[in-house]
Amino acid sequence: MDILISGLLLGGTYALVAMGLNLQYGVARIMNLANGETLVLGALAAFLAFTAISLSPLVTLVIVAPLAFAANWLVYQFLLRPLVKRAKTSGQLEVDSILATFGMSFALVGIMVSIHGEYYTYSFLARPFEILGTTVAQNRLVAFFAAVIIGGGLVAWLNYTRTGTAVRAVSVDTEAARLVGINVPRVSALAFALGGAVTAVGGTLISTFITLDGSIGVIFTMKALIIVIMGGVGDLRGSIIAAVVLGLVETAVASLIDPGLTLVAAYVIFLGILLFRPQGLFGKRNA
Amino acid sequence: MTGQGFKSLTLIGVLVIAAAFVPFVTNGYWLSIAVTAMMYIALATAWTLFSGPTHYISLATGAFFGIGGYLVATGMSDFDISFWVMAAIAPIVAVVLAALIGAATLRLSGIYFVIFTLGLAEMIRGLVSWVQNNFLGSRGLYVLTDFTEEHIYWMLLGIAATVYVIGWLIDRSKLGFAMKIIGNDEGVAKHLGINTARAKVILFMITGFFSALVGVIVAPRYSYIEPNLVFSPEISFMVVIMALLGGTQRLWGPIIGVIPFILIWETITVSFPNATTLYLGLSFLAIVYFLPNGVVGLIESLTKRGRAS
Amino acid sequence: MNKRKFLARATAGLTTLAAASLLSFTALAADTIKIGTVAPKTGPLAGGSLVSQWPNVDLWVHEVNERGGLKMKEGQKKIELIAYDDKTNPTEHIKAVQRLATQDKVDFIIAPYGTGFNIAAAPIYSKYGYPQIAVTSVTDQIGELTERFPSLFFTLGDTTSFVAGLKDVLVKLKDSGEINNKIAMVNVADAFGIELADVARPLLQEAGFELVYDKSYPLGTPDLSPIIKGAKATEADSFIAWSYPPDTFGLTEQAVIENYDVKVFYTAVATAFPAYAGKFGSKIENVLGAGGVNPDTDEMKAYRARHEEVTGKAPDYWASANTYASLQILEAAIEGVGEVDREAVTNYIKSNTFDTIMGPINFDDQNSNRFWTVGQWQEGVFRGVVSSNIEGAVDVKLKDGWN
Amino acid sequence: MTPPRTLLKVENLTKRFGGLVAVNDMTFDVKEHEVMGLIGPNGSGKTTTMNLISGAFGPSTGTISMNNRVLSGLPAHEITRAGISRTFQLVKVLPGLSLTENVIAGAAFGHKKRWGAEAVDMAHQLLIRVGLETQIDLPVTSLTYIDQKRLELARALAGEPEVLLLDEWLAGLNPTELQDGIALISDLRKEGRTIILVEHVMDAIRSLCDRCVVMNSGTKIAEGTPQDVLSDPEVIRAYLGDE
Repeated sequence: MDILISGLLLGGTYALVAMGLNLQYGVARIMNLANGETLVLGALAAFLAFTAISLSPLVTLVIVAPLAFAANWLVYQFLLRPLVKRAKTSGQLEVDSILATFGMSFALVGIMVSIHGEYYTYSFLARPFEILGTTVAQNRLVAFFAAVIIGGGLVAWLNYTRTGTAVRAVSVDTEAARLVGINVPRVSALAFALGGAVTAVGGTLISTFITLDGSIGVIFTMKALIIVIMGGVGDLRGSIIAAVVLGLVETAVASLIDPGLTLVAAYVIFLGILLFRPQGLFGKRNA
Repeated sequence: MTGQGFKSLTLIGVLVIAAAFVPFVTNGYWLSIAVTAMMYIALATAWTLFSGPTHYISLATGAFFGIGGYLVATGMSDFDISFWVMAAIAPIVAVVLAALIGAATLRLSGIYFVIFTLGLAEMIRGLVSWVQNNFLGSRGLYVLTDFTEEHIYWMLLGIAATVYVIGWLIDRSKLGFAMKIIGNDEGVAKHLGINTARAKVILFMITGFFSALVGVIVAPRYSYIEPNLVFSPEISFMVVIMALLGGTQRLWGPIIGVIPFILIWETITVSFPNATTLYLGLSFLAIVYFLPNGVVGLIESLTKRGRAS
Repeated sequence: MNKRKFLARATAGLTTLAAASLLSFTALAADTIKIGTVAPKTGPLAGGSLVSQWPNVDLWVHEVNERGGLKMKEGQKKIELIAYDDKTNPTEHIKAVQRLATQDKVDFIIAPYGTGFNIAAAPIYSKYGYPQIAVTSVTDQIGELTERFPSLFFTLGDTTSFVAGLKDVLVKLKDSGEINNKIAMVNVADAFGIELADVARPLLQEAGFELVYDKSYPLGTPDLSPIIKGAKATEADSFIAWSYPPDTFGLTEQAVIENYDVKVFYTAVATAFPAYAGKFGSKIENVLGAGGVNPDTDEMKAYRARHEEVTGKAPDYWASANTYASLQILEAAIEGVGEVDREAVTNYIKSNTFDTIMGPINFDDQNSNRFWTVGQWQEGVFRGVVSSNIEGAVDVKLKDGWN
Repeated sequence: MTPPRTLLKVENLTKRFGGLVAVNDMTFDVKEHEVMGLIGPNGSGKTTTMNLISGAFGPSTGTISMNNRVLSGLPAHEITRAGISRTFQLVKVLPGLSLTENVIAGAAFGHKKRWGAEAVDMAHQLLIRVGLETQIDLPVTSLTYIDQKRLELARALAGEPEVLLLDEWLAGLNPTELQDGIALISDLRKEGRTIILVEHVMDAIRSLCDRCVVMNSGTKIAEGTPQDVLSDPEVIRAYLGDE
């Protein structure tokens, strides 16, 4: 039970890390290596607001979301759109977006370190909570529910609204979506901005229970890449399920075998899944 | 075509000889830059052997490099084996690993291959740390040798030159021709009778061998090996970035990608010591937007225009 | 086509600029003394070095220059500081130190931050004869390293004495019957944690302890609750973690949440950080950690006040003081020699005793045996409880809940 | 005169994609020196059959054998080396290579391997043979559609295959080009090559094929000379019914 609950909570954390990247890569076709830095920016905002004016991260979150949305929209329109236009092939876009977002990640690290170079430590809801005989931290529980709401909201939005359907259409086939009259650049920008907002909000929530610093973003980028690929590019449900699987596996291994093997186990699961399903859990072949 | 091939080989030969004299005309700072550049040249050229023709972006460089550095360190510190014995063993381990990865990833394409190699490198890093922790124990992994920067530089130069020559030979062999076809259209390649799997795995093994060898040679420069530093994913990313900047369609692409990269990097480090990372990021962006085809692309379009006028 | 031409020009321009700025030497002013330093401002170790290393370098330079500079034979010289960020990357670090030595031609270099970096850079310091007073470097190879590098000094102790300090605390508590002989020990699976755990195992077992929980966890583990839960399930009265900053915070937070009822709770690096107390407040009363200081001496009080005044933040209760003391040693040695003669300064360090904020420090075989190994949070201050040859250790108290 | 030997044998060949049965229990033989047409309405499984023979994917059940050696289940490159070459329905030349290199690509790894000067000679001969003499030094991407098809044919011939698979090689050509194309294949037939061709152009089928197998919805519905099968009522129904 311990394992199940702690694992689910960790899975929620991972979902927060990965959902944004899934939208950005799956729909806007941008392999965003600055994803982790976006997350840490959200964390930095929470930390500064908390230490300077004792603002609850749950309030900060409401401010961070629209700001991150706007900033990522601008980044897409002014920095990434030219690359999309320029690329003749999807391979070219992949290379260009890797290089460009790698540059952005460096720039963001530089900015964050100059704002606050030390650890982002503060205490928020670091209190125990009993569910079904297991003690969990309230801050993790809050993050988990936020992940459920965001994930559920996004899945519902993608499946039951007009815009959501357009987003899914672009993720399946950009060319076909254009042919049926979808404004692909607009939808891509929307998906990229939304992905950035989700990631930043995730960072705000995660900062309540994980100690971050300006340079740590790359670790989250890698985790997000792993989860997105494991779940299958362009399918949000895949990412969510992959995140939960990772959370459960890591917690189970840490509790039952050896905490030293958690990362190894996570990657073994990832590699194993790719070996049997080269397109990820929910990916479509040749997509 | 063959004439041109020999011309480029001769050119490289001259460059190698010239490069070998670098330690005689400078030392200290410029030599340490040269060592760093040579390390990346060797890694990026080895990377291009496989990733250039196949267009498969591999992030496994860090894993191979780490195996080289780590095995030397653990061999010397935990088992009292000499540097040279470990230098022979490490690349072989890397080759075996490359064969396994190669065989395992044949069904993967595009981004799935990229992230698979990243995940694999991370798994190895975790596994090595765990093994070190639970079975070997450690009083620190030291690689204390009498090598100077000059020695390391020459060894790296030797590796880089060897990789280049091997690449040049492959380019002229049936294997190289097969890789060219695979890069054009893998489906057609199979129907022409090419064992695409074998060709890719062989090249990947060569890449793994030399990347590990670079790790071996660089280990004495680090002196103190921390698994988390030698298996750093950063090195995988840097190699990819430099190779892509140079351009991967020519074997000499990485060479002219690495050198300006290192120089710009250094200029920024020196000019903006307080905000190095920020300015590095901005200069990356500038390069992506203003040099769409890498440095090779720039040079080729310049020479083309030169010829046309 | 015009765009291309522009690009080509721009690139050419950039290259020239690059070459020019690489070649240019900083103007040499005769009345300054150039001191170089390389440490991480970004990367995994940045969080630590921005607490323990950089502020003290800034403070020291500020103070020396405020006094009018270093007193040399030809009069006072102000310090011109040349600092580079190594990005927690050994290759970058080596390049930067080389640059300091051969391009910037600095007169002295402040030792790096981190064990690996001190050892990786030692050949360069040694080659150019720079005295290297290493602080944040804990190793069991001090003998071999100092023999190899005659200008390398250690000030924070070796791995074994580091562990032995904690062992002494535990033995005392066990012998007086305050704790049982069971210990839960965890370590971060990085060179630092692996080495300490490896030294600790035999040492604790020889002292009659039983390691009932002995696990490692990878660097960057996002959820440490299984570890605290696992340790809690044992009957150990003592919990030891050879941890790094992010996990020191993480383990403590989980212990608070689980209300982990142990009598001894020890975490290693960052326990002495002001941010640790800032995060947990009074909950961490009687938590043990690596390092410690004696905050009651006049010198230390004055140092802490100046640190806050100049850098705007409080120093940590461990390496900050050592770092500052190492700079005091460098300062005194340079002034003692009175000129930029690195060999003479190195010899001066070897043969003299220095007054520092940590009391008098001298070197035997290039190693100082005056340092704190274990500290404890007591009423909002992290006090040293075990030291090597330093006075002022206070008695250890048992942990009593997380309130 | 001895009766011609059976070269390729297809027995009970079936291919399922998920629930869809693309090829259902196909059985036919191909004799040496024979040009066999594989015809049928769109979507009847012709190209899938070709893909199964060339090894693009393996059959669900059934076997394909050549000279009594079972080929089904082998990877494509081994089937090519055993002596089966193909062209593609949508022409696939190698754009990064020169014309000569494109043909050498077929010679270097195929059934009869050639490399070096020998391969270059052979490539030039074949390029002349398919009528690309004047285009030899042009970049591949500047070739017209029929010339790309010629190049692909030269590449397929370069390995000296025992069986040549032509997948709608004549599709998309204008009337003049079609005449040229038919003449070219007719030459190959005279040389005594064994060819399986998938074709929609009825004139070509009549003039080129010795025998035809007709498919509909994945199954064989008729087999015989072109005249016979094209007058078979079931075949006519299949073609017209699907329209």
